[in-house]
Amino acid sequence: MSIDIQADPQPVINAGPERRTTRGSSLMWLLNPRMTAGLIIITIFVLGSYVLPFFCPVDPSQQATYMKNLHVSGKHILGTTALGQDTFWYLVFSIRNSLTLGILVGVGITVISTTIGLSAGYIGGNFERLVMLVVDTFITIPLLPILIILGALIRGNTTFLSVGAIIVVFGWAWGARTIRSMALTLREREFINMARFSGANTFHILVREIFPYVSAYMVVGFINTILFAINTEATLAVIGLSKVEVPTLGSIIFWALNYNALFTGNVVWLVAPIVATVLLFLGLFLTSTGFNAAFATRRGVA
Amino acid sequence: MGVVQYIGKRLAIYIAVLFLGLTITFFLPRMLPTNPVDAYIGQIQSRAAGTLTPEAITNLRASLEQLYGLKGDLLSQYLGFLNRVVLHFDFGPSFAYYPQPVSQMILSALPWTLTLLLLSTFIAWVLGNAVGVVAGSFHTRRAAAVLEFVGILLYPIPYYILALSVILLLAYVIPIFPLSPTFPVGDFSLQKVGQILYNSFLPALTLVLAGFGWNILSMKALAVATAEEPYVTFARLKGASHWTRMVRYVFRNAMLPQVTALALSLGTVFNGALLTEILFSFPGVGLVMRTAASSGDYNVLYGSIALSIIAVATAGLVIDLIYPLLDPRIRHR
Amino acid sequence: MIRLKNVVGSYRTSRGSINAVDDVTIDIPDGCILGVAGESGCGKSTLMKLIYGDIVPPMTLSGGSIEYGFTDERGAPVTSANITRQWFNRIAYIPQSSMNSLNPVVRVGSQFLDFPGPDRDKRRVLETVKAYIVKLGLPVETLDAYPHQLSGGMRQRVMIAMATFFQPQLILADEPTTALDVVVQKDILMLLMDVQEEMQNTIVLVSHDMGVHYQTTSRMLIMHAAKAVEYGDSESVFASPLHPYTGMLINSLPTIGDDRAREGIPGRPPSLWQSLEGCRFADRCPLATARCRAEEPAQLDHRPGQFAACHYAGETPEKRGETKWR
Amino acid sequence: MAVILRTDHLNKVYRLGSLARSREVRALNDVNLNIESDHPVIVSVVGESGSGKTTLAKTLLRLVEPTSGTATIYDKTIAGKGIHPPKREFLASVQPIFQNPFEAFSRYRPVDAYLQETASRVAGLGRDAATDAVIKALASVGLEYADVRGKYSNQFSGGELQRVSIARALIPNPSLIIADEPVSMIDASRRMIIINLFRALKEEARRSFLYITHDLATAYYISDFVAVMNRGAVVEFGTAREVMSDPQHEYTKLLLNSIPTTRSRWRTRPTLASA
Repeated sequence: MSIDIQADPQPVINAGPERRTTRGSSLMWLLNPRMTAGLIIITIFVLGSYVLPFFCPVDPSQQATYMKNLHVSGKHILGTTALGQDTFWYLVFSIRNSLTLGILVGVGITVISTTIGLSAGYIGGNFERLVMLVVDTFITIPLLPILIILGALIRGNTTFLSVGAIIVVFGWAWGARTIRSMALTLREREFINMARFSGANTFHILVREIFPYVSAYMVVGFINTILFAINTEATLAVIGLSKVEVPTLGSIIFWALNYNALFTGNVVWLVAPIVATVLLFLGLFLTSTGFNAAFATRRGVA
Repeated sequence: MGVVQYIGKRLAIYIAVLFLGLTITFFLPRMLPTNPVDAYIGQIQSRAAGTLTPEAITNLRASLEQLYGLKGDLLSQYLGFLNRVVLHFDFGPSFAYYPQPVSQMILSALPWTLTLLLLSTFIAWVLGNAVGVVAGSFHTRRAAAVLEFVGILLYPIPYYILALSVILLLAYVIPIFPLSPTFPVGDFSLQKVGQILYNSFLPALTLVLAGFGWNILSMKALAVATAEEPYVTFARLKGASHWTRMVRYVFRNAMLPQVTALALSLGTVFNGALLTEILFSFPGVGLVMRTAASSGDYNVLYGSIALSIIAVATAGLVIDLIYPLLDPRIRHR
Repeated sequence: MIRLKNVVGSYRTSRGSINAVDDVTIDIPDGCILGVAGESGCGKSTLMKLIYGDIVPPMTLSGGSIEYGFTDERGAPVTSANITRQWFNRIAYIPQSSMNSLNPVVRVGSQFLDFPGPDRDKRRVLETVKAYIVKLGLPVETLDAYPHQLSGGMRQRVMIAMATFFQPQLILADEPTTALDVVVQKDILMLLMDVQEEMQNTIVLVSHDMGVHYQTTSRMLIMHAAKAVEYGDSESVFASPLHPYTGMLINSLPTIGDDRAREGIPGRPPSLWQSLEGCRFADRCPLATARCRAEEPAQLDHRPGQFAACHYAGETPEKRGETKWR
Repeated sequence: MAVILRTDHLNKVYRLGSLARSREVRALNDVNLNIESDHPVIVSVVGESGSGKTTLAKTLLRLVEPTSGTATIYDKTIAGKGIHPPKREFLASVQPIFQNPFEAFSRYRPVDAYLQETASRVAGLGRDAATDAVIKALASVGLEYADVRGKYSNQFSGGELQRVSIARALIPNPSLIIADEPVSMIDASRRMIIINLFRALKEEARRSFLYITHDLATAYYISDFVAVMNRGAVVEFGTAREVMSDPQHEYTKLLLNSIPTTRSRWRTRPTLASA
């Protein structure tokens, strides 16, 4: 933002007191169409998958509860699986478990990547170089082969949560990289020097000066990490290397594929989780890009 | 930064990434509570219904440890591992296909993976960026919003969902392509090539779609930002045509970060390719890994990981080395 | 002669519409360097866009007309409607930041070729370009270089070469030397004056630096809050300004060797969003009277070819109490 | 007489590139300045971009460590290899004013937070005394505390915000205030408000200023002493009047000759009375 010299393409620059916006507590500015659509989808999914299970009559993963491969009916909204489970209830639990995993992993990764990224970017020097080398390695090496070998080794002896832990171990690098590059540019900004000459120490600068600029990205990063985590677990589950006994968006597809849902004509078993996944991912993605766009517009970037 | 420094720095990172990647591959599985030898012995035990004598087990364990390079302390194991992988490209024999060497198995699967991956990545990159730059250059028009929506719809969808949707649509609802593809092996003939192409269409389409969405979105954002640059404004004020501005000004500049991004996202792209291979039974490295994982063929798994890391890191290196040819600011300094 | 008649340039925003250039009427004689001065936000850059014909939303030419006084290839008069076809042909533009106005990944030479010229043979054009840039004091190798390999001064020379290559009748330069150091600035301004003297075309030069105007221009337009407040021969505008704002602008910064105290101009131009009555400078003017606040002054020629929009412009300097701002 | 500012063989060499092909840029080339006075003074450092004037400012602010040499401000050595003056003491004696006031405050914090912090952390005042100091500092630059309190940087004009920035620098009563191009981002018609404020603060608040600028005319207007820098070296130093009216060094002459003044023309311009 410059005050002088620059040409005056927007005469608003010199407009008087009207330009002075006051900081309201209203968050309405965030609600662009994308974000609104995304939030609506997410709300439906979250409410549906966390509230509905209280009304579920049986354990949906229990096999042979009902007749196998029943068609869609009033009693079984999405029919039943080849294992005699109600597809609808199984799907509801799957969404809930996947979301829970995503949120837990998202929190873990956001905390780790923010801490590492901020400190690397701000402290700099050899510490930064070393951290970045590790980050670049984690970004460059393909994750799936490693997950496959880990999955093959721990299959059967694992809990659902340890799958999440593994995803955290391999998922923090992208966020750390982004936050570090933000911290790197912020470090050169004049207000950091201003804070230093106002007596602030490194901790104050990280928390009060740099963090607010990074926090908007953290929201975006958090949502993207949920996507990443759900996707990764599901990917492992689809090829049978996660804890497939736990209903998730991946394991439901694993069972459907394993029992040849397409050949037996139980298409709903396969299509329902696909539609649910696409909608959920679209909702999360719309929210994160919508949030990003809203923030950029507000800062006058876009 | 001159070209020499640029290349030197990039090579140093390459070596460091390879080293770190291989080290992680080595240590991670060893930090787990189970190890392949126990797992395998357990498997044999249960097959033999517990009739194995302790001596037989000890013998078996010793030979297995020899086979997997698990002899000695961690450090000598590690040095042995690096020595075999880096200097001899040797991962020992496969267990399931004993005594076929792992390196041979992987190397015969590699051309399949590389062809599928390179071709689909290239197509996705070119198509996605072309659509992205058009959407970005005309971002005020309605048609551009439609193009971007395609990107938004495609981008967040996981590979496995794309693969299954493609199968559902093009092999089940409209059965033009095979539900369970088969890939002929052995000598090549014209008919076989045709069959391979036919069967490879759906996996390739999956990968193209996945890369397409990402490229549209990121190119569109870059193109919009680039179009705001003073040099594009000046080109417009010079009277340069729409086409000249879009191609020579916006695309030429916005392409550079896209190339860098491609190098960075290769790992993800590779993951997708492996998964797609598994879902389509495409005879590449992915399928080899899947088979090895279910039969507990750990040498093959280690080998595939090491090879994957080398392949992806090398591809990234190649892209980064091409980069100075595209950006004169690095080439001429 | 370029005639601007009651030109109004507005921006349409979600908050409504404002006139960034409001009712400007001037005749620009052929073959002069016209300086445009005023504080940021006074409308000088918008005026340049209007003259150049770079009228894109949210900006519009919402009133008045611009006659260019020259004709296109087919002999039809050029107007705001078809001026864009004359870009870098009859009319050219030199931007402020030469640093960012050249494509960083394309050689300088080929950037001379990507606008439509009368000659389609690129090789022949390039030969002419070579001869031309040498004449402007640039080495031939400049054409093979990428922009980042040139110094700021060389880049701005390249911009001038590009803008003057087709011998346009009108050149618009928007703060062409703001980003440069004084020594290079002098070089560039001298070059611009040389080129103008040789081609005898018209240059409109926007600058916030009254010194630059004094050194280069033959006519001056002073703008304040979207209005043209004074217009006349530079000699006369600098020697005896008619509008108090002009005088204050000239004297707002110190000069070496002159020890009088300087105050700058108090206050700020009024916001264009509010409805404005009377003289827009009244709140900042040491001479303002009740009449100034109530009645908008008209543009009146007080000397031949020099007008000012001030109720008291006709009075003698002593009577107006000019010492108050000089 | 007190030493207001002294630099002894101050050098700063930046190394660009790496081992393979390195290039050295001498941003400061043996800078020796010695300014002694009993009264507060305004010293201007003038030069073009790349002259090293900003590096000099950064070195004196300890934002850049010199390659060799030392710098002394009011009899205390504050910069040099391995020299670490106590942080609080240093901040209380040297304070900066930055070029772009909008860059100098975080968009997410009210500007008075920086003033409060300076008063409590640097000047070491208690809560109420700190607020008093902020009010007093703002008053000395012509601003009311009530108009500043709780506001964010985008709610000010450039000139106002630069005055807030100056008020902050005044709070710990520093011996020297270093202002790096403090008016270059402010509209030409209002620059003198800030420039005159420096002069008034020198007289009334008895602060010394180091004014870094490319603008020789304002340097002439407010300075007691002027140092002209070119390619990292001080090529001419003296009182403002001496340097500007009787330049000795060729470079100073070139600079002075290149300024577009409104007093005499480089060459005659055709008038249009004939046209």
